Amino acid sequence: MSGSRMKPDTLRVRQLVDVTEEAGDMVSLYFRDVQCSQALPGQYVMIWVPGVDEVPMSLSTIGRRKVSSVTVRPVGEATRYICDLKAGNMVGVRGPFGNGYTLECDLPLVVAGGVGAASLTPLAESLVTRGVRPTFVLGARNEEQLVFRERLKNLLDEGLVLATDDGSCGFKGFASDCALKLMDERQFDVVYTCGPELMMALIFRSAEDRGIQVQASLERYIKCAVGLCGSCAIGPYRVCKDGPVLTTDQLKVVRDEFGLQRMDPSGQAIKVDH
Amino acid sequence: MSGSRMKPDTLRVRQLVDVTEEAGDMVSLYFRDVQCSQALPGQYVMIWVPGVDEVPMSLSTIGRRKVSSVTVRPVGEATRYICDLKAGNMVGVRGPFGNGYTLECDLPLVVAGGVGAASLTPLAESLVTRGVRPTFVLGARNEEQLVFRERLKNLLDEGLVLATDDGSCGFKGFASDCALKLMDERQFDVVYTCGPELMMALIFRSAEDRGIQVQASLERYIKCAVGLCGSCAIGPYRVCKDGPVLTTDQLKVVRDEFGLQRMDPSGQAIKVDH
Amino acid sequence: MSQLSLAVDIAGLRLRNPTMNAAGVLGISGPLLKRVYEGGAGAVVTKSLGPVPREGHHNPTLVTVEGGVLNAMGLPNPGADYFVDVIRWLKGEGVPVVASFFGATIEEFRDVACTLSDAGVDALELNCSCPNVVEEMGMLGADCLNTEAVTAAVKEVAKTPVFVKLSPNVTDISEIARGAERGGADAITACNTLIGMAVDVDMRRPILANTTGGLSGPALKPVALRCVWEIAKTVDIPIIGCGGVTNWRDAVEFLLCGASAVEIGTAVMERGVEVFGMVVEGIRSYLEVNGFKEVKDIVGLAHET
Amino acid sequence: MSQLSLAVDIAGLRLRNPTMNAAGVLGISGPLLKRVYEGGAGAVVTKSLGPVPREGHHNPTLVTVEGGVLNAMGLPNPGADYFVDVIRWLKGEGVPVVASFFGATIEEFRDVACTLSDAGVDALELNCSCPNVVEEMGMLGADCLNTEAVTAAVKEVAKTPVFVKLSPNVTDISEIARGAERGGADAITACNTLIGMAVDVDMRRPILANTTGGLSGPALKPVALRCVWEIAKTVDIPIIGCGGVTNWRDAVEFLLCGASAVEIGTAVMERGVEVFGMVVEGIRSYLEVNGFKEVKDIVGLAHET
Ligand SMILES: Cc1cc2nc3c(=O)[nH]c(=O)nc-3n(C[C@H](O)[C@H](O)[C@H](O)COP(=O)(O)OP(=O)(O)OC[C@H]3O[C@@H](n4cnc5c(N)ncnc54)[C@H](O)[C@@H]3O)c2cc1C
Ligand SMILES: Cc1cc2nc3c(=O)[nH]c(=O)nc-3n(C[C@H](O)[C@H](O)[C@H](O)COP(=O)(O)OP(=O)(O)OC[C@H]3O[C@@H](n4cnc5c(N)ncnc54)[C@H](O)[C@@H]3O)c2cc1C
Ligand SMILES: Cc1cc2nc3c(=O)[nH]c(=O)nc-3n(C[C@H](O)[C@H](O)[C@H](O)COP(=O)(O)O)c2cc1C
Ligand SMILES: Cc1cc2nc3c(=O)[nH]c(=O)nc-3n(C[C@H](O)[C@H](O)[C@H](O)COP(=O)(O)O)c2cc1C
Ligand code: FES
Ligand code: FES
Repeated sequence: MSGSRMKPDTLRVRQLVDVTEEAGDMVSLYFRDVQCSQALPGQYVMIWVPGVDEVPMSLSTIGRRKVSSVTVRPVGEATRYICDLKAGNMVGVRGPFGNGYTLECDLPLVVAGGVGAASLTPLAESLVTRGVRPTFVLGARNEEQLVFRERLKNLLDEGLVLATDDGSCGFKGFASDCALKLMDERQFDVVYTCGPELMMALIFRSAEDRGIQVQASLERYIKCAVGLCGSCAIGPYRVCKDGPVLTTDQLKVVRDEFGLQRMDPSGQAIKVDH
Repeated sequence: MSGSRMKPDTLRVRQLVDVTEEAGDMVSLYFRDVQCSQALPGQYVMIWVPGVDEVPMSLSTIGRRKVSSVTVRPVGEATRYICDLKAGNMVGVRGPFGNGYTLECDLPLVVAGGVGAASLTPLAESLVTRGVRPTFVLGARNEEQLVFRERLKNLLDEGLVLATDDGSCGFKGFASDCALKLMDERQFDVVYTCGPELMMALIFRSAEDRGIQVQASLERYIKCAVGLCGSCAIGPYRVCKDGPVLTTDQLKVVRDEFGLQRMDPSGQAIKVDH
Repeated sequence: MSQLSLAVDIAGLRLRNPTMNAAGVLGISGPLLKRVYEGGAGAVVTKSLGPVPREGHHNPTLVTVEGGVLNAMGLPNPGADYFVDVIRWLKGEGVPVVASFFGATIEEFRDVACTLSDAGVDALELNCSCPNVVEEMGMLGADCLNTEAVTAAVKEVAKTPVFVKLSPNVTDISEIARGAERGGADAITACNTLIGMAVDVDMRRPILANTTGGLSGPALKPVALRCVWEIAKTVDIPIIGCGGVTNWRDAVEFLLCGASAVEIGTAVMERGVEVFGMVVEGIRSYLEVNGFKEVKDIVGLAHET
Repeated sequence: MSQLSLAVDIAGLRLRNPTMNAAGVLGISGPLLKRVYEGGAGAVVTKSLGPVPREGHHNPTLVTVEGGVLNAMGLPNPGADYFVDVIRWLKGEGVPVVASFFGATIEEFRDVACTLSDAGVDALELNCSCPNVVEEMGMLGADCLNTEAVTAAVKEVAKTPVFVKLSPNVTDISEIARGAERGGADAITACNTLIGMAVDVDMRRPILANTTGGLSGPALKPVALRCVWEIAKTVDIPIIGCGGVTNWRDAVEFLLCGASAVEIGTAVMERGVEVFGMVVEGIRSYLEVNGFKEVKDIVGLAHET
């Protein structure tokens, strides 16, 4: 059934041991899985819901010897279906896939927009374990949408900076604006970011100007997840395998696409609009 | 090319690093092979000579970190062809296959008839390494046919008992007669034997009468060598996989066949005549 | 222990569980077949038997490849007449016997079937799909008209259910299955091996003496599952799945695709004759855990989604 | 370094070495194809392009199985017209491009071939063998008359060599290869994937959204080698081997069986785009060690024994 010798790319079916509601209609699904317990922060899995779809989801908990989770924002058919699942239901899991974030840094800034916090929270936990306390900007439209607020508060205390577009809580404005302000105040050496691509593109350009290294977790259309089909291409990189985390050097290479265009499922370029 | 991770049943091609003539027209072929270096005494390999045949051969040297060998008696097309090979030539090797001899014993008697010494010599070496000095009856038609005589003399000194049918050297008579005599003189607990089946059957019955355990290495027609095709069956056992070494309990089960009948390549029973 | 039953009924043949050895695996010897039964199989299948003894191809007759083995045994067998005694002995030992058989002509198929049927076998498995003797004997199974004709001829003389074993090396296996059904087949066995070959780069030549051979084992499983799936959509007679079954999961996959039983061959290499008992026990716990009462309950279930 | 050359000539198309990516693997993106070339391939092959954009099948579109993967992408592609710019860009970057393409009718095949040929590709690869869209588009490749007709139609408009890629899911692949040759094919690519499927016992249903998919990777290799072997015995045009090539040994096996070059797909999963360079270097040392001067010297050598 399980078996730790199983390769991560082998599909297995896992029962949901817990399903919890998060801020802003998001839902976390917990399941036991040896491969996920060995994942790196920033890696993702493919979640299969039979008859519906199979979609990429970052690991929002990497449960060493415990349960792991994904946290899902309902935006379409598959994600809405997944958000309705209950403990006891089963999902298919492939992965973990992709590269994950690189943990080397001294004074890191983390910038999460919306569900982007899913992959950045395990990152923050790993950094803390290594003795590095990141500054973590958790951005959302409004206070209700601030996901993992308690978990991050407990972990980072003062290091957590909240930002809401409407100012209902913390910094008033986009997470990227908040990040720019912080970058001017302190000498961060790395910015980790995950969230809307337009936000990440802004952060990348600002960090580039300041000579700060960026690690940004990207989204592209994932089909195979194992680096074969090419559907997730951004420039010469495959988001599913070379990514999802691209570094400054790679982002420079894909400057003409990042924040601007992506491929639709047929391989035609379309505009990036969020 | 080589690779110690390779499973033993994978075919690989090996160059002969040395080819030496043995007593009685027999020839030893030496080659380097990780899998064979890890073999147990009594295991065999399948030697492939393209365009000719693939035949089972016991390992006559198990070269821990060194070369291994098989020792071939020319009796038909394939074995004659193999005996004409030179150093530098290549052969295919599958294996080691089969169970090998069990080494547990206190006062062992070893009885080799002809090329049967091939599998019994590494056994004697292993026994000596474990601190047990076997009595080793090396039988042959005449003095010229006594294979591995020097190697065994160096190893066992007084423990080596020679027997020739014509009395040209040592005990005059069949190796089995010599073995019977020794069994009456000393309290052996195990008899290991390999050689003509009629000889082994005789030894089995005598040892059985005396309550001595037997381990006999059998020959049957080997095709697949991995326990699938059934061509090597003797009773409910597959010589290629459950054997080639059968123990007293198993020999009792196949009493009606051992020394009496075997299957030809089509699966029809024929008489055992040597 | 619950009220759970592992017994299956295949075209009237009732077996204690849904596993058998694949034809040609251990089936050339009575005592080995008895061992297969004692190892847990529901019935045993003989080596494919022909009208006369055959020695088969020269060695090498088998080579392992990634995910499976290639074999070109060349249908060695002692002949149907010779095997009558073996069958009678097995029946005397209480072992249900399926006799696999072949011929070069429709007449030969019928004669051999007659011999084996009279010997008292529980079922016949018509092998019109051995890839290793095609040139010699013609590939009867490649064509649905041939399959229908040979099946009908055999059915005329058979006193037991007739399984027709199909080759996956065809453009449309369901069409051939339909031919077998029209000919009166009681069940379909799907499938035989895929034709493949292996070459050695040092010797620079094919490894098998016969050049090509049949691919079996896990590498074959996806194709075999698809064959069972397609045939299940096409015919109404039961199907026996075969190809790469190594553990209970594989077996359950075949059942879910529409097989009523499975045959296991190559897995004997790694897992021994105990594989039958292990697969059966795995099926038992699967049924138990998922609340099914008998094997039949899960046959074809994957089609219902 | 000796006088050794790795260059090959396939129907007049000269490549720096005998490796390409398999169609559909990374071929939907220009920059990824350039990376394949930089990774060491002799030429690159595009995703199979059709007359209009296609999104392909729903996910799951790929699942790993023992010895390989099953995929049912469903031929997603942005359409031939859209890809013209990508091809021009690749050509501008100095990358030799083979355009894989398909259609639902002979007219569509011809039109797409015309578009791509005009875009300046170095060769066309006619895909009449995708197993994942059969019901939708008909299985043109399953029949040698169809293959001949579609090849002839494409040849009428093509200004470059035309490779015809064949399916292994047929009763007699050499017959189809002969059809392609009669139709004027300049080379044969053998082969596409085997149709298979995977089922999950917990969900009790097929895993791929399309139910069945194409089996590729090491599990396919013995069958693909056999296809190349049989085709080499049948036709006089060059063959491009494809199916399970993971390392240089696999590549050399295909060459020995009669392929003039190889395509590599699934191996990219485990070995990355560097696989092309690694295979090429392996072929180089093989030639060197064994005293051959060029790739051509070993093409088909296993037939000569
Ligand atoms: C590496 C990676 C990690 C992700 N992590 C998370 C996460 O932790 N939490 C979360 O809520 N979302 C995450 N996503 C986004 C998530 O995969 C999509 O929201 C989801 O696929 C939408 O599916 P749908 O059917 O509900 O929406 P649809 O209505 O089908 O589409 C909505 C949007 O999702 C995109 N989408 C649909 N299918 C895919 C696919 N197979 N691959 C990529 N994008 C797709 C569409 O392009 C569209 O932009 C991640 C995406 C990637 C690539
Ligand atoms: C486990 C085992 C270990 C062996 N070890 C040795 C050894 O160390 N040295 C040695 O010289 N011989 C050994 N043999 C015997 C050797 O395999 C045969 O002598 C050889 O196969 C004969 O081949 P041939 O073509 O020269 O003779 P053939 O003329 O073909 O036959 C001569 C005899 O060899 C038998 N034989 C032929 N092919 C096979 C086969 N595939 N499997 C079994 N028997 C066969 C025939 O039945 C016949 O009795 C061993 C056999 C077995 C089963
Ligand atoms: C060594 C060997 C011999 C075989 N002989 C036969 C045979 O005589 N008749 C037959 O119908 N199939 C024969 N087969 C095919 C098997 O019955 C079976 O169809 C195939 O091996 C797939 O099942 P598996 O993957 O479980 O081995 C043979 C297979 C092997 C490996
Ligand atoms: C993800 C994927 C997509 C594929 N798409 C195509 C395609 O569009 N056209 C085509 O002719 N073959 C396609 N194939 C088949 C491959 O080109 C190739 O024939 C097959 O995978 C066997 O080679 P391999 O074992 O090296 O992967 C695809 C294969 C894979 C794995
Ligand atoms: S999703 Fe297929 S290559 Fe990335
Ligand atoms: S030789 Fe095939 S089972 Fe022993």
